[in-house]
Amino acid sequence: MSFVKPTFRHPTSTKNKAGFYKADYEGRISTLCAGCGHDSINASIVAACFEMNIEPHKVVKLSGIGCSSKAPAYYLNNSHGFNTVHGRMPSVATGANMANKDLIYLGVSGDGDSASIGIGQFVHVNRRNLNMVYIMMNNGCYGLTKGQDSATADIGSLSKGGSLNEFSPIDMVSLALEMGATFVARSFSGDKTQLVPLIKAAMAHPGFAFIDVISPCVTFNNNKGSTKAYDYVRDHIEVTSEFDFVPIKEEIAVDYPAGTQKSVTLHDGSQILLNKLNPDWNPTDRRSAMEKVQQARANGEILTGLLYIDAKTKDLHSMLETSDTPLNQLDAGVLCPGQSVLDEINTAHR
Amino acid sequence: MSFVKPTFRHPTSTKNKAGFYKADYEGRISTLCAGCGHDSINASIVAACFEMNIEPHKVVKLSGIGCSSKAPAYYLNNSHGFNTVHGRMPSVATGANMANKDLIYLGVSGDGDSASIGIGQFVHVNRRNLNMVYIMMNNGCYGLTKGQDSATADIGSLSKGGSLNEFSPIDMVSLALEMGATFVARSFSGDKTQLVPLIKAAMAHPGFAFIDVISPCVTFNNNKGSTKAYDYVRDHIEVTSEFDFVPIKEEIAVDYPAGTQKSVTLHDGSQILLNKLNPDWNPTDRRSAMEKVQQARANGEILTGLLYIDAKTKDLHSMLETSDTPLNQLDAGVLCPGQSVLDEINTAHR
Amino acid sequence: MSEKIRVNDMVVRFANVNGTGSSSANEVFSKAVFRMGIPVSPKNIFPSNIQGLPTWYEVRISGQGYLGRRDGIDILVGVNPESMRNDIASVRQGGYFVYDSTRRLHDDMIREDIHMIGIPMMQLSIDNYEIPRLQQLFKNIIYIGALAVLIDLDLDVVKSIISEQFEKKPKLIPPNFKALDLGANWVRENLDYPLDVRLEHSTATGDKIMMDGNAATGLGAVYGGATVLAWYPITPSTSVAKSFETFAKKYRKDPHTGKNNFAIIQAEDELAAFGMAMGANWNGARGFTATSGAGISLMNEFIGLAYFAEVPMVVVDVQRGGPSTGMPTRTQQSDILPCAYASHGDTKHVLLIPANPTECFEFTALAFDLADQLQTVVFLMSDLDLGMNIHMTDPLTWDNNRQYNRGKVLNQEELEAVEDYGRFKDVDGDGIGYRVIPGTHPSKGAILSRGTSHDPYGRYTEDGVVHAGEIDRLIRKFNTAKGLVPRPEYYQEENRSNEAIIFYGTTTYAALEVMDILTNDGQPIDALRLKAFPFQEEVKSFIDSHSTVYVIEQNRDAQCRSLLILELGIDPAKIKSILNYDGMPITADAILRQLNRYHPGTNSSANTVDNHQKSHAL
Amino acid sequence: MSEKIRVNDMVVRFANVNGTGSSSANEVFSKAVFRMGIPVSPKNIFPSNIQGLPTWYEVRISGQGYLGRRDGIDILVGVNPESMRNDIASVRQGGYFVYDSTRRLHDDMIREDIHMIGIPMMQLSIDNYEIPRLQQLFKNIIYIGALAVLIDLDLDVVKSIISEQFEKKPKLIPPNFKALDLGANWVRENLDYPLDVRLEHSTATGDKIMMDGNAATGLGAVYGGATVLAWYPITPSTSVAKSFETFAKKYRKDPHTGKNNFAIIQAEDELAAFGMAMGANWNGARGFTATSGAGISLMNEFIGLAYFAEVPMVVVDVQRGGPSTGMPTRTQQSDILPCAYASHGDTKHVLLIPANPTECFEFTALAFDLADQLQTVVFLMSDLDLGMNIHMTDPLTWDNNRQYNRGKVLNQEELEAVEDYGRFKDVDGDGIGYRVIPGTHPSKGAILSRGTSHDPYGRYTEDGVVHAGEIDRLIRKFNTAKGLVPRPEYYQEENRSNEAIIFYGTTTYAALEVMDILTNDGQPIDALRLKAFPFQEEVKSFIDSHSTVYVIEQNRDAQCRSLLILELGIDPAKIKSILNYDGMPITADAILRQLNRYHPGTNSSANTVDNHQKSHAL
Ligand SMILES: Cc1ncc(C[n+]2csc(CCOP(=O)(O)OP(=O)(O)O)c2C)c(N)n1
Ligand SMILES: Cc1ncc(C[n+]2csc(CCOP(=O)(O)OP(=O)(O)O)c2C)c(N)n1
Ligand code: SF4
Ligand code: SF4
Ligand SMILES: [Mg+2]
Ligand SMILES: [Mg+2]
Repeated sequence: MSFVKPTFRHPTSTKNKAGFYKADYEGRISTLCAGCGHDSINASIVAACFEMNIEPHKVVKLSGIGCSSKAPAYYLNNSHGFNTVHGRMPSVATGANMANKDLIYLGVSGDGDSASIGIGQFVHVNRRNLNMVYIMMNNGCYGLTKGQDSATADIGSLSKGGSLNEFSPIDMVSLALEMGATFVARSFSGDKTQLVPLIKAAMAHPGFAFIDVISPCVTFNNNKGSTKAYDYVRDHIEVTSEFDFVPIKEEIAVDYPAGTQKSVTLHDGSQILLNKLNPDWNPTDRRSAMEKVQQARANGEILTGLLYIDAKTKDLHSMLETSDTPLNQLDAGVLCPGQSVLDEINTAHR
Repeated sequence: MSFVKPTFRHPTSTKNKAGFYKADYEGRISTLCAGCGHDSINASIVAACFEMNIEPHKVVKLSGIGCSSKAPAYYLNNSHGFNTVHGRMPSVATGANMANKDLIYLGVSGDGDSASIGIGQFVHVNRRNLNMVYIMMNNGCYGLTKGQDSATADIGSLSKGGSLNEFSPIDMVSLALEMGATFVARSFSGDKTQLVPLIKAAMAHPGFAFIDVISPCVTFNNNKGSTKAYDYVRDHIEVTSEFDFVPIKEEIAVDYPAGTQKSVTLHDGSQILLNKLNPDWNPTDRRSAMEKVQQARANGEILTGLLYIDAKTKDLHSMLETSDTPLNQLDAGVLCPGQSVLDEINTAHR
Repeated sequence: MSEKIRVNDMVVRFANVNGTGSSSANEVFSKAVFRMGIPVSPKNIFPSNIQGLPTWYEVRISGQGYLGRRDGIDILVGVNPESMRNDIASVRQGGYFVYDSTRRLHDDMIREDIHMIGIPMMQLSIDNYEIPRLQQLFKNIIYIGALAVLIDLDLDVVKSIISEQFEKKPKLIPPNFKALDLGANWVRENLDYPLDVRLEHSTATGDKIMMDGNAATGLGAVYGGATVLAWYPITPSTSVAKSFETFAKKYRKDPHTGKNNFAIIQAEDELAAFGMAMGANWNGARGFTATSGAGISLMNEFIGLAYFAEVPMVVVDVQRGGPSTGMPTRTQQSDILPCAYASHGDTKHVLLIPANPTECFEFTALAFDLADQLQTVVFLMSDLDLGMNIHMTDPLTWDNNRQYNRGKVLNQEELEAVEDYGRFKDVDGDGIGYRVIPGTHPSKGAILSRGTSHDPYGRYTEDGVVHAGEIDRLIRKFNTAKGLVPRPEYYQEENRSNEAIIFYGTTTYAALEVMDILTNDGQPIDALRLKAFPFQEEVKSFIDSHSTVYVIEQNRDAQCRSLLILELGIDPAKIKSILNYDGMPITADAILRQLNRYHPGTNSSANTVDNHQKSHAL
Repeated sequence: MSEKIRVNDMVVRFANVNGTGSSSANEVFSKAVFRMGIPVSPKNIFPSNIQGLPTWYEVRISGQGYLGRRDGIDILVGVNPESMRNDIASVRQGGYFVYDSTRRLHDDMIREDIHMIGIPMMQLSIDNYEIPRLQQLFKNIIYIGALAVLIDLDLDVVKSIISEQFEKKPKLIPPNFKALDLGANWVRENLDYPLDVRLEHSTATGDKIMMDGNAATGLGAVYGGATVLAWYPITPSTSVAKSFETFAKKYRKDPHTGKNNFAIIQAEDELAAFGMAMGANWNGARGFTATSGAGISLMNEFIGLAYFAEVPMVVVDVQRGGPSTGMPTRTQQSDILPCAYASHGDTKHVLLIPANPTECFEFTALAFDLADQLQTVVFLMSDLDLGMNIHMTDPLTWDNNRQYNRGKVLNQEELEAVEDYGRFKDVDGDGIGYRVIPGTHPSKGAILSRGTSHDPYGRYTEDGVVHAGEIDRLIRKFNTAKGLVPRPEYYQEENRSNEAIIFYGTTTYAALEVMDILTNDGQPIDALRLKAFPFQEEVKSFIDSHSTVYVIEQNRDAQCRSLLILELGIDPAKIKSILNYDGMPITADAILRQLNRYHPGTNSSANTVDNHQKSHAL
């Protein structure tokens, strides 16, 4: 992680239809660990926004607290953002969205942020079908507080067939399906070919769009059972009982066709099995999506792709029948009923 | 609701095997509205405990806040109880249970308490498979705060086919199944024949046992679309916009055989369709239980009965490998390592 | 047992069972008194329960215009067998106990020193209505009719109120009239009337209105330009949301599309409610939430975020009896300190403290301006008594030329013109930076708002000196607030006494009565009413110019006194407390009793703060 | 540029990049100094990030035993290019900047007034180790070796520490030794050594130990009999849970079954963590949670429940920089007031405030007794500096005869003997009732605990006078606490000065140094250290017996000063503040500077509280 951000513009770069260079969608230099899956997702967000021809300032970035929730600093420098408190991003997103229906709301969160402290808000933002994109950077652990287990599946252990998590892990995709989300997808941080289009589709979706992105943590997803032999770093950590050494790693990139499986080796040597939905998968049936996910889970696979979409959905604004003009653009002339109404009210209270 | 509790013991009452009369399982006089479904559930709790031959003081009663959460006052007067704060009963139950694995933990909660403010704790207590009975008295509304919608299905509207809830309602039974509960059941407050055995089975279950009990609210479940003609009370409420008149109602009791359906008319005239699981239902397959529930929901039915049980489950104590002696019975002799260990520790820190 | 006739000066208390329709009937009574031009102050004393428990409705009627509670019940209408023994005991000597004689009163209930007036209320109802639930409901109207005759309440006025109430259900009017007459006629035929305490038409109510504080608060939010309400039900704040919804639905529809110029979300809990309302404010709409103590406690983390990320936010706190779930249907002022300093790690917040529904309306509207101007959390500190009871109060007014003060918000052009924009730069020396609403400008002004330490540009920093500079600026901003919040109210042109009383919110009614009593006794006492926190320097001057100051408040720990001491640097020895925390609104008598105890010649010590005084209670 | 030789008196600061293994290497350095018998006080100044950002490790070495931070860096070992410019600037005149000369230093980095010492650390590492990640790791050890020679740090001691550390991985010992020698030999061959600031073996550490406060706290909980820990990760409290787990796993297994005599639950959030720990206490086990400011804010509602339902509860608050998410990896004492009065509706809580790891151990164990005795919430107020840095501290001791004081708990026989049992009856006049643990008795003593108003029997009531009586009793109980919590510490037999300083927790180190400096100047100042809240009357006497008292604390709003004023009724004019809130532990210099500013003859005004002082910072 060099600390000087290169500012030159690549000579071959071109403007998109909205008149912006790709660099206009970038953020500050990342301070995440080298090779962190979250940074791969950040790159996909940048790519998706660029390709979607979105004006950067029409995006609102939101997050909770965690390594993942720092991410909004690392993309879309010209977008306003709110790095809120731990697990409460959905409520802030809801209020922000109510204030201005015309912007795009892009929330990112971690599995700790979403599935533990934030599970209540997650459940309810699904129910309300808030028009936003919700990306959960899922590393199965609490990165920023140094590696405690999170409530999502221990991804690294899935491939080891039979290794039981102590507590029943939460499958956020199943939960979103159960809670009525109208766009549900899963992907892998290093799979830009899949992830970029998914983010674009999510942004285009007029309701709540959830993407669970498996995003390996370089530093803390050290599976006890991983196969690597003698490792000085591991021993060093064991001895000092301090994670004060983080070796520089490469991001894990994958590229595999739809309808196939791909086994991926994580930083600690453990493996996961990705299974990309067939191109002919029909994502408009919630119940079959639920079944498909359950089935894959039973097989120890991580199903990726767009699992479910209800394209004709009514978002929260429609349900609340809010005005066409964003609420934050109404002035006293519209909002204040004035003295004559008060006179009426006074009379009614005598 | 008379305010003087009859204290005489019915002459025909007999002791159970534990040596207690049924009256020993009763509580203070209820202050819930006459006819409230919650009181029917309270009666079933009393019956179940009596029939189970449980010593009353071996039960710990827990609840959150709401009409439903007042219930522990109305049964098991000789049991300690904790009427905690809104939506947080599961955590208090977890700690209490950790302190003493030898007691029976019986929690009751409302749909507001469990599905809104408390959904986070609900999800996580499922995951942890805490050995407790969790009864949710589900009236689809916030009784104690005067009738706001809750996050569970608007039960009354189910029968009216097609009437859409504004927000996707939470089916707590599906959620429990998804979150790994090891005992999941649903029943109706007025169906003692079904409910009493379910409560008994739940108490016998060595893990987390969830029972969603549909429990009609006399006062606030007034469905807008209900069919009753001119009603002075309704008009009165409309005019004064105050729910200050609550007519005395009878509890709604039902009795119907397993494998059949039963349509029940609620206090406001609306109807729900109960569907009791066949006696041959195999409740040991989580995925088929999930499907069955989804299917019934699609048909506008409320499936009742024991949907799922994993009888050989490991509860939280097993996972944490806590000692056989309850933790609250260990004394300094066992708990305190003493000076000699400190000497070691001091040396290691020089 | 007879005494001289008292006109327009009484306390009537109704003892009922809740869920029997009594409170709407009793409210008709209060309104009728008010319509006769007589100042009236009703208190609905209800249980935390829906049906079947004792509930009282106490009405102070005072031709002189005193609106606080008063000790001594003149007439008790007791129709609840459960509480009857205590109810009878609570009547002042020579007062009246009016009861339902359908069932005979037990002999040992009879008190010789009061008038026992039996009226066969239920019997009259049974004889005249068939359906049991209607018998129940009309019994209430029957006793109103009876009472009307007993105390000269104008029956025509009562009828006109009922007619208005049932305007849209005119079928209901005749049976109600009939019930009124049943009660009235029975009294006329069977009893001597009117009683020695009675009513007379008056003009003392002037152009005042009767309204509950929560209705006014909700309306104030409509007028203040709130467009987003996120809330979670909790007594006694729920009706704030209800009021906002009712008024917004009526006055905030887009005339062309019929769509809503507002969004109301019943959140899943108070944390979410705060987050939503704050999110709306962050994004440039006016958002608010309404809650009570438990909700405030839950919001503590978010309050700190809004404070430090400097997001405007309005929180209505309708205080109830604490601690914990406490007495959810009783009143207290016990969230003053918890709100002023809510959240961890050095925070201070602005409080507005209305004393009547008119101020609920005005201060709520003002709160949105202040939150925008100060870019911080503003609490409206109401309470159950103010919020849920109807009060006689000044009519509501609004200057039609008034525009909302959105504070320092830069639009695209303004932002272009700024050379070195920094969100938190204190360019004006008032501690307040310039905001840019998301979406304003394609390439300038965007920041990532956060609860972590940042520099004046809003950029993350771990430089402790920069951080200290930022939190110092927040103190400057807090000082700026002193000049913006409502000034205190004085009740004298210049000092007239050595000692003074300070009060706020709903202790005002009783305090005003105390001032009159003392003036009549030839011992006027100076007084000041606080309307807001932070306190202005003039509050300090006022305290400094008196030898002893008594702070009257309705909590155990003298919370506002604490704030005065800390924020103004006053010697605690100088500020004594007059407290009440039994959940009932304080009375003038209780204040006087405590005042007296502080003075030599009584047997209690005068120079320690007595934390444990309370007025008579329920 | 040469100066006289200074022995065992220096500040060494390491400037590193986090995630490079530096902090464990630097800790070896500190421990080696300590092993030489020289008092040492290291501060790990780390970012809120996992890898790649600047981090510092500052070591105060003081033969005289001063453990606070000191202004002026004598030696800076700077291996982080990003921060290098500032690092060089931070060295005191005549001090040393030791850097990695593998890459040549830019000319404009050179300072003439300090010694610039280049050592080819990375080159040495590359030349000797093949794997890049090992090169990185051993570079740290190389500079330790080099520094050792430069300042006469005993290399054998360093080696013995490394040998112990790698006891279970002996293969790792030789490469570490080699790295040490590489650095050491390079210095020996290329530089003059030792420097003018240097070390000498000493015995000044006596029998002290080096431990971090969180380790001691976790151990204290084991000794205090805690069996249930429910927690949620948050810096800087996480290692309390880790410590409890480590020690419990070691010392708390049932010898026969191998099962755990404890239960640890990582909760889903802080609300659940509190609920679980409280539930355990309610059911008769000793439970606790550990958190930091944001967690305290979230727990506010539950804290009120424990207070009012009178459930014992221990909360460890390891304070960090606020407000909001604030400076999560910096230290402050800014939760004092928020904890003392946490929750809505009139509440007060007990605080224990340790000043060193030994007290962390003792006070944590004590907290469980106090919570049981007082049936209330007890906070252990630690902070990041105390909790996460290792400190030289007295060895831990435990009286093997000590039994846990479970307070007033009735067993079955005792309960039988009580005639009219009431959970909250104040039979002893100390405000504390008798508990019955669930399951104790088949037919007696059961109550439904609740957060709503109740009578002395624990039965629900809406009688306001009864409720007021109960919350009055809680004040009596709070007064009882004054006699049970640790007494303050005095630093003089009798008063020697007109003025005095009061401090608590981690301001103690710097305060002690200030006392010595003033004594040496012939102007001794009296001092008192607070160890707990509520304050005893003797604290008031101490303040009363001085003309001015300075309260030294690490927060913006002078929170402890506020508590002293409010709870002891002290005139604010008498208590001045000495504050530091830049996130770094306060220094003696900073205290002296602020003290001087309060005194005439300097150009700052002496009689206003200056809220905005801060010591030099990072
Ligand atoms: C209320 C609160 N509790 C705890 C924390 C400490 N904390 C910071 S990040 C984090 C977990 C982050 O995990 P996750 O969301 O999975 O993000 P990751 O770092 O793994 O990307 C926690 C517990 C906090 N900031 N606030
Ligand atoms: C923190 C908090 N918020 C709000 C409330 C107010 N409140 C009391 S009960 C209740 C809802 C109860 O609904 P439910 O759990 O469904 O119980 P029911 O009364 O319907 O049986 C609410 C919101 C509270 N007591 N505490
Ligand atoms: S700790 Fe893990 S999640 Fe956090 S930045 Fe490093 S690799 Fe990413
Ligand atoms: S309000 Fe509804 S839920 Fe509450 S007691 Fe009455 S009937 Fe039952
Ligand atoms: Mg994570
Ligand atoms: Mg309910």
